[in-house]
Amino acid sequence: MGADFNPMEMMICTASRYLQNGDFAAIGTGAPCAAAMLAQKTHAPDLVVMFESGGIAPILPLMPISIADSSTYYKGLLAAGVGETMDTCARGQVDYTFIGGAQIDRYGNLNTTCIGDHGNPKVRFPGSGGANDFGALCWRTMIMTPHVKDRFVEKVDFITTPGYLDGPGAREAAGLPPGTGPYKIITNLAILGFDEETKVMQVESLSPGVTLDQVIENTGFELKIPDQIGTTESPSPEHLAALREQVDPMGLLIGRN
Amino acid sequence: MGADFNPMEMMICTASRYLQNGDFAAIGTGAPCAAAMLAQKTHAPDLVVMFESGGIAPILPLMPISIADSSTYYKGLLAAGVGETMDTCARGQVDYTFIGGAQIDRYGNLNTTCIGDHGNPKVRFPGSGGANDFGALCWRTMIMTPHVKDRFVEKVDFITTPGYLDGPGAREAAGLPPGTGPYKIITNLAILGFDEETKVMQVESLSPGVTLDQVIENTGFELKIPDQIGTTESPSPEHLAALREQVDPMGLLIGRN
Amino acid sequence: MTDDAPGYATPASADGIGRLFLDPDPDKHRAFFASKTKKITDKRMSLKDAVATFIPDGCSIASGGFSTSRTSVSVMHEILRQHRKNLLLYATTSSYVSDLLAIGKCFDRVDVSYIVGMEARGLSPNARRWLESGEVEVVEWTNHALLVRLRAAAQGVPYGLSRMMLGSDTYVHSAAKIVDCPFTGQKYLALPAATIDVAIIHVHEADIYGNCRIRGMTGVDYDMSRAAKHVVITTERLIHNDEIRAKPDATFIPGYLVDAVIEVPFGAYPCQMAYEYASDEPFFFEQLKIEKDPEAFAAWCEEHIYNVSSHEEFIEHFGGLKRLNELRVLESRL
Amino acid sequence: MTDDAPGYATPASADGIGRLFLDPDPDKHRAFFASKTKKITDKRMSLKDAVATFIPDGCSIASGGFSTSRTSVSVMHEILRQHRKNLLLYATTSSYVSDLLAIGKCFDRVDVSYIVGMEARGLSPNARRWLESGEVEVVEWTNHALLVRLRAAAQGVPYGLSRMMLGSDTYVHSAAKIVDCPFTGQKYLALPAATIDVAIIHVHEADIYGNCRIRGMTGVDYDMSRAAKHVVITTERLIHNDEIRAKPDATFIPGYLVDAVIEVPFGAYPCQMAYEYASDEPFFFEQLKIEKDPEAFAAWCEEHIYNVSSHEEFIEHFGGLKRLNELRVLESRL
Repeated sequence: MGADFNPMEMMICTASRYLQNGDFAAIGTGAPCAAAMLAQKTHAPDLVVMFESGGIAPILPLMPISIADSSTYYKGLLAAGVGETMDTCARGQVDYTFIGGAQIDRYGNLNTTCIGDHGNPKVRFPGSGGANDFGALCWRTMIMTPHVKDRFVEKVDFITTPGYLDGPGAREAAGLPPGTGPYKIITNLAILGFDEETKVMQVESLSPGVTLDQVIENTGFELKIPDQIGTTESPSPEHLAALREQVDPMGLLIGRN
Repeated sequence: MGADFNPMEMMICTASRYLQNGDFAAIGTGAPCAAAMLAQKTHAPDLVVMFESGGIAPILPLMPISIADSSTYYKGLLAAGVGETMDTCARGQVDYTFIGGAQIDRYGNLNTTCIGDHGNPKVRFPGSGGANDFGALCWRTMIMTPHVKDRFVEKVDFITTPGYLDGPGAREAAGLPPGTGPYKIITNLAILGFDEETKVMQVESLSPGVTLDQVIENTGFELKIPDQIGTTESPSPEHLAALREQVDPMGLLIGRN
Repeated sequence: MTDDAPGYATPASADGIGRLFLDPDPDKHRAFFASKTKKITDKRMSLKDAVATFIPDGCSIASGGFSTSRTSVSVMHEILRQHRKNLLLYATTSSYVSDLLAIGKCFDRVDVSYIVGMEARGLSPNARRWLESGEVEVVEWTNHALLVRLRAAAQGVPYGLSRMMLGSDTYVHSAAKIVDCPFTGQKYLALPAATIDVAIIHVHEADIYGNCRIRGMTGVDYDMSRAAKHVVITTERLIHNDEIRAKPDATFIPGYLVDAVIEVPFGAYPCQMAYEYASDEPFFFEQLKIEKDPEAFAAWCEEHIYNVSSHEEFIEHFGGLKRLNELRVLESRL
Repeated sequence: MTDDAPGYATPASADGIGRLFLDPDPDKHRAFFASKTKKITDKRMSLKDAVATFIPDGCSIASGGFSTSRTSVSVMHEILRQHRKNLLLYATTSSYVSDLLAIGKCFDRVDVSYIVGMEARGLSPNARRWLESGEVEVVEWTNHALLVRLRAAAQGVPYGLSRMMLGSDTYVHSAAKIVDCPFTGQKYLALPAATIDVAIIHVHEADIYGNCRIRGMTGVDYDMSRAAKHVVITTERLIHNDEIRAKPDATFIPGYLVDAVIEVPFGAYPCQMAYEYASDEPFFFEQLKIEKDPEAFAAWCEEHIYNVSSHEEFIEHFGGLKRLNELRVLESRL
């Protein structure tokens, strides 16, 4: 099948399959937004999406450049503020969130704050924004990221948003709400999850045409490798068409078609 | 002057003189509302009044029957909720509040909850409503009440809203915001305040034609009697006319004219 | 402190002795919401079904609106007709709601800031009888305290702070606690989060999915709708979902919080509805007068509430359209 | 825990090590408001006077809107022109605000959740240089944490609760503390109240007394306006007080909180204004490109900010009315 779709298309279509009618998802701009919009245009027209600045349940007309653009509450059920959106997460009403990071470790801890010393950083990134809030308070944290070694690191320079911290029970011991945490990591190479017992990141399925060695080579720490590893479902023609024609017709994310 | 005005007219006009442009007052229905409305119609057109259910800065068209009626935000600057109004008090933005009670003691402690044992009351009154909130969080608590012995009691059956509790420093020790507390008590017989040192209720001025003995006779505890006691200023013709013609033309509070 | 001072023994640092009826643990709320569907579905149902489905005996309820404004009278009547018992009434200024539910002795526990009073109209003899019977467990709060408790639940935290109630018997008979601020060392009141089972709210406009708009004062309804496990909405009128979506910043309660939507025109009558109709003061005057005589009042309730099958029929008993039109004029002529 | 695990030494129960810049004691806030006038007066003034009067060197400021929406760009430019220094920037997602104020190195302390980023547009080289200089004291928070802090101040309490940040380095580098819930025994984060000196908010409509309306998303502006000692409003348009009073439930910020009102049409440009005009993306693309070269960028700032006398003149530099009309069309064609 090779050239039928590119890795970004694959990632967006894969992510969108997790989002169903009846789900509530806190998202940002970029690929997660494309995934949510694609779900709305195809299998989940009633998917409720939320943007932290206050937009809830828009019918996304186009991908916003900013999480506060009017499109984030276009034909929405609510245009309110950060209190409304974050409290909704805190009450346990939000099923999914999508966040990203410059670095991620085996426990799904994410860094979006800095490289180097916090007081005198080599690189300053934006910081948490709402990522830590979403990661702490939504049920399932989804991560979409390019799969490269300097992102999948042994130790993140700064835990902006906790994954499973240093292993089983650590989130709960820190006081985070039980039952939350990183759920799936969707990369160009694979879908990864977390081993239930050890909370260590594990390979769950490989993108079509990708080998396990490629995943291992591009990961800076030791992944758990289960006995059975599947192949990620390819995007359906319907999803690909909706993605290219309705979600990202300018090819801003998926490239020119 | 005797028959030029009745005791209720006197009380309302007296109370209204405390309310000036630039003041912010949390009020309820009845006489306090009449006082505020009278101030708006005469010397303080810009007086900001607030009703706990959410109305802020109405231009009062008539006296509301309920603290949630539309008149409580008629031509107001804000119609919001209890959070907005009470938070405004908590931030220290409200200068005056007017509350009442079935019983009051020498320290200005008020009972609006019950007579007899709380678990098995002889008489159940409504409870705090917003009175305790206002009394705790506004700067100056004003009390308008008929001056009768079974209201001015040695010990209230239940402290619904704290005055000075059991004396100097007690409010602060309990954790109430410093600088708050009962300020003036306006009765048909007198204006009473509180001795700065002991926080005991004291007579400050007598209504025209009223004697100190009358006040003492109608009070169920020992008042502080300063050396100098003035006579309360009589209502001005302007105030009386506005009260009778614009504030309470039906005579609901002040009786038929 | 003078020698003859009354000497109140205020246990300033002890916990309130009132019973904590509602579990303040946010994780219980979270677990409930994890399983509650957020599907966008048509939530219309009959008054009868809504009360039967969402308001069982023994549950905790709160009513929206404030005092005698925007009260969901039609639902209260249906609760009476279905003879609910052992409810916990979460009673911010709940003048007419407590008066009505006392008719059927529907509640036996109350988190209260204001009850048995009809404001300037005087006390309610009927509600007083029930509250003075010794059969109701009363825990004291204030309007702000009850709001802060709802707000904490709405925010997914176990308590909220304030400084009202400190030093008072209201505090002593509450279930609040005192905490020390870790930043300032000051004493603060910790008010336990109140996740109620059902919020019953009358609104101006709602769509079939439960998205609501309210006009005028909002009382404690914002936080109440977010703090409740279930929300039962009565609405003056249904509007199309397109209207809601055309103006998302006007939505007050989003539909994913709502379980039932019932269109009940004049649903607050005899209470007041902002910009729609005034309260029916002669009605209240009459009811409060009849309440003085328990037997006469029982007959009145039988005739006007228990033997009535709809809110429309109830209004017909008191003048119907003619009376409503008068109240509409009164409200519009402010 | 495996042997080769990274072994983060998270001090889970210790206090955050970041500096607490703002005094969380509500009594200070109360004392301030006791003396601040609530008189209803005409609060119009020039941009220049508003910045000179209410935003002195060293004060704490926060900007309304969110990211690149409803940003009060005209005030930021004036702060630059008046060469403010040593400000504390309270920075919820403050993409363009932090980029602008970094031009003049106006702030040297920041309570931050999101800075130096322009979202999908990439990082801001100019803001990065200032944040990586070692001259800015950075205390970490999250968007929700910064909201909860404003909310606590708005509610007159010394702290608010939540559970974000627990277990993270974001917490370690914050000034939050951990408390135990007296009801559930659970660990919670205590977020200190943030009473800021000045909130700078751009709105859709305001009257001369400072009563404001906002459309679309509200970000953290509700609590920010209530948490601030002073509020400086820029508005797309002035409306008559009669309009405000005709619809009191539409007021977002009441005038008694406001100190200055400045009518600045297109005052958010090049940022977006809901239902009015879209963001000017070619402008941002160009600016971020120029920022890579510090010297070229300094010249750009000189030409387009420092040597400009009004927001209108600034807009003229980038296409004036023609460009604005394009952005209005873009916004209306969603």
